Amino acid sequence: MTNSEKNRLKDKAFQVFGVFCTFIGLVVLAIFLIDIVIEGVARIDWDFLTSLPSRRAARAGILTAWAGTLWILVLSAIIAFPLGIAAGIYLEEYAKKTKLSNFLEINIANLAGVPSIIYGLLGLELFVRIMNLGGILLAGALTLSLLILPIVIVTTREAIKAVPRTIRDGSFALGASKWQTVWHQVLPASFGGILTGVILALSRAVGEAAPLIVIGALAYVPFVPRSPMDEFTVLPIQIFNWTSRPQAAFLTNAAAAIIILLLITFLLNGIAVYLRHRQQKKIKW
Amino acid sequence: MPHIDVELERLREKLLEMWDLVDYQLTSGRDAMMNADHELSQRIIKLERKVNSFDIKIDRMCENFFALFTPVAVDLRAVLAILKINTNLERIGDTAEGMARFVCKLDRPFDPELVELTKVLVMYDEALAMFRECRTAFVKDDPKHAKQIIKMDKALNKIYRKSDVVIAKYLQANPDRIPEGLALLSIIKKLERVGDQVTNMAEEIIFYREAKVVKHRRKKKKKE
Amino acid sequence: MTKKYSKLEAINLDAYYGDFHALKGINIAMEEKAVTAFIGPSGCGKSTFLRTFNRMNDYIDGFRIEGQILLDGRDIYEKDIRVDELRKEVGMVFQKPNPFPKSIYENVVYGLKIQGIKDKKILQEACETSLQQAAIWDEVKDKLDKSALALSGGQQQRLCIARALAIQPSVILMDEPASALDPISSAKIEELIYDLKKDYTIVIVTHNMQQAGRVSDHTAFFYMGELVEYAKTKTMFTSPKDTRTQNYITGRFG
Amino acid sequence: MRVQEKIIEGLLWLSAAITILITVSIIWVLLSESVKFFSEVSIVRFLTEKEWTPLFAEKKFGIMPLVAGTFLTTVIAIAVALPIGLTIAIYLNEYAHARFKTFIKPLLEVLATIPTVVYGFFALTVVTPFLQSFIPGLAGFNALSAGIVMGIMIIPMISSLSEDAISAVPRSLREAAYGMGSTRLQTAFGVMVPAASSGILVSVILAISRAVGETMIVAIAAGQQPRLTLNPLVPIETITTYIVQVSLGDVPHGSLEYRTIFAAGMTLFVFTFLLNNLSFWIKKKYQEKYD
Repeated sequence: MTNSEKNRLKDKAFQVFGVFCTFIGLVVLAIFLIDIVIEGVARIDWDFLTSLPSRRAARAGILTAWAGTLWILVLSAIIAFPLGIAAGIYLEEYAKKTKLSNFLEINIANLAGVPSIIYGLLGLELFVRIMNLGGILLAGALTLSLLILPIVIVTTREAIKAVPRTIRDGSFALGASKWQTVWHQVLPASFGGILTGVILALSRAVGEAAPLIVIGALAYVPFVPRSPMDEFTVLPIQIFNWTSRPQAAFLTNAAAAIIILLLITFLLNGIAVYLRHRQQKKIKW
Repeated sequence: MPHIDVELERLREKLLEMWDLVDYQLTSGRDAMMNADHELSQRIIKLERKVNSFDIKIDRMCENFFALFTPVAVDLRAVLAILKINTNLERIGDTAEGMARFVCKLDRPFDPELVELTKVLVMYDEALAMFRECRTAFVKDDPKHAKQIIKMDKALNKIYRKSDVVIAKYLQANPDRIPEGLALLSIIKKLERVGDQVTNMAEEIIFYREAKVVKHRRKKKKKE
Repeated sequence: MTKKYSKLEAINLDAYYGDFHALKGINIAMEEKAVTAFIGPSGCGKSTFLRTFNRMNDYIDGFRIEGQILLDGRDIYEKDIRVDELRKEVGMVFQKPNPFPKSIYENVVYGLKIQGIKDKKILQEACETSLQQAAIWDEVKDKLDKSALALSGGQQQRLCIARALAIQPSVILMDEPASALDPISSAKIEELIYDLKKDYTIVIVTHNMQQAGRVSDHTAFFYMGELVEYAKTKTMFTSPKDTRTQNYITGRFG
Repeated sequence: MRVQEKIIEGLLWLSAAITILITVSIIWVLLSESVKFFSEVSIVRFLTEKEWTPLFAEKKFGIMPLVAGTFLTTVIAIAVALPIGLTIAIYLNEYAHARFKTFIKPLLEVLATIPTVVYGFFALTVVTPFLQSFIPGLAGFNALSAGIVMGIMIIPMISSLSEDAISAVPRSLREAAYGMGSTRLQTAFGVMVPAASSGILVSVILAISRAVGETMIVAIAAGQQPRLTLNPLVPIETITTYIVQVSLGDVPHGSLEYRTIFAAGMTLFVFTFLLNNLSFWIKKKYQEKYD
């Protein structure tokens, strides 16, 4: 065999290996999803969705968990988005290239890399102890807001950056002020992109358990939260709790809850992908 | 109307103004000749200055047009044609002036017999007709019309070719009238020139409308 | 001959981007209701200069000017001049058509809306008038509520001109308005400029010498941040005084 | 109107400035509690003791077992994710059709969007039993399966960042390699990967940082027994797991046990902070190289 034939063989071999690697993750994922569905889907029924938690696996439901997740979603959205979008606008449209803005950028990149559990510690000390809120919804939402804030800022900036300079020039040239330009032109034009990022951030928040555990969200909450000042649990914590129990019946419960959690996550991601796709189709600069 | 057409129209109008001026020179030249009208001749001579200023003005306008509009295709040919017609018009103006100067030297009108013999009036009228038809062809952008004008030149040439023999014969009979006869001969020569120049102008109109070069073609045919 | 009224004037104007000296001691006076063209090689400062007239350079970090720019005799860089008011007086059209991703109608009335005008009737009238002025009314009158992005490039640019006209400026700055368009659309824009000069003072930057020749009354040639020559376009294109101008307009630039 | 503009700009600035406040708060919270912790437990003990038993009667405060646990799971995760992720990046860049690429990339991203608690469940209920079938000594909770699953989770992180880095290599380089008769494989490993090495390094560092901070997978599947070992088959405990473990219990505020989680958090924060900034630094240098 000549050298060149050997090389070509190696090339082919790597190609096969490439396909293998590309699909291994997906195959594992598929196996896992199938396993979960087989294990959990039979457990899902109306009672499971509308029952309070219980010490007995067969009677336990996820009502409080998904209600808590919903509360957390809405509250974090209300807190994080105005802040994150405003910060993104400032950094992209207003900030001059100074040391301070440079520092702000590095800082945000750093925040995005801080492990979620550290945010938990921050929330524990800041909201639970110092502001004396206790392990309530508001404290959880505030903590998760801080967690997703860097994501919202970064995606907002990306979306705003995609709006061409010429649109701003056009607006300024008609006598619009900076804010008028941002409000009437830049934001509407980048709205789809911002929304996409915002939803992706939310889907991240939905899956978080660690920071909420740290701030003291309880696994066993026997009532549906009625206000932000109530104690709460969320789906990931419920899943974690059930997974840590030795009885097999609770694992089934966990699998069933995971199906619901994945549905929510995939739904959010699906919306984001759809929005991004539509945005790309709609506006070609 | 597109800007370039507006400018082109202005150029054409200017050329037509000049055309009218030269037309006046030619037409009055005939009367002046027939009546040996010195006063009218003087006026024709004076008009030459005006024609020259038109010539310069139109040259300048064409130059600007080239510089500012960088014309192509039909526009390019139009301006080229205008530029050349302008030159020819100026020369016809010169010719009219020249004829007027001969008239100035006459102390009485030409001998009617001589006029009759040389057919100078016929020639003059034919030249005038050509000149006016050419204007019409230009105004109407009509190349067919222009081709007919080129044919009209033949009649002029015919009269011109015979004229020296006719005048020589006449002068032999009337030796006392030699200056008069020579003046007429010069005028006939000049009229022949007018015919040639109008022919050139007609050729420019054909070139402008049809992008065909017709000048120098007849000569080739002759050679064959 | 009486001296015509100077709408725009620059007096000893110097401009800098940081350390870079972009414009050097420019003096120029531009006639009212006429078209003045700025020509010159890339980077000669002509666009920078154009953008000083509506202070579009204000947002560029490190940009500063010395000297004066007068609009109707008033220095537009004075402290009490409001930039938004200035830009209502001095409209601008850009190189690439830049319609907002909104409806045609919204594009045209945008300038008025941000001034706080809400009366539907006024807006609609202004919309029709300016679209007619920009010679695009017949093409778009049936689809005013359609997205402006659906228009062709040439239509978009005329829409942008209509948008600039809607706020009733007296000066229109055009930064290579036809360079991104096909020849037919480009010709339409030129015709439009020719028509508009009856009512507006127009300053146009162009890379296209023929275009400068066709549309402008006066031409200014810039080179390396200097105003080399400023004259009637006819004069400049038939007998330029400076050899640099000669070389540039004949395409023999070394 | 001008005043209004100024107010708006001020508000926007404030929103951006809040991010600095967050960083300051994080550092302040971690520091203030850690300082109290270190006033009772010397930093030398913290770094050198070989056991971590703050919740026992006989308390020992050596962070090393937790660090070892974190290190172990991270190494396993990277050992899984780096070869696979890098191969995917190369394959997508050099071999795959553009249409396949646009189809497969979002699918791979799905791996990153699944909540980590779900991965933990997966590790505990699927991967561990599967591994036990041919590794007899494998405990029910172990670093191996947690590490492998974590590795699967960070595959898209490495593959997409590396792919960006590889596709940022100028075309001319690749064409030069092909021009000399290289195969795709030779081009990839001989030219593209070395040229994109800093970008790939950045992706690996960020992946490590992510793995170090990962909580729920290890909390569910790796156990809660701090031990100073590199054996992947036995239960261990990571820094993050410890924090979760304490949070789940009922530790009174202000006690030494309460402060241990901040000391552990501080350690974690320092690690990830250093890793992140290392990656930013490399990225910045790398960008300057190609601009």
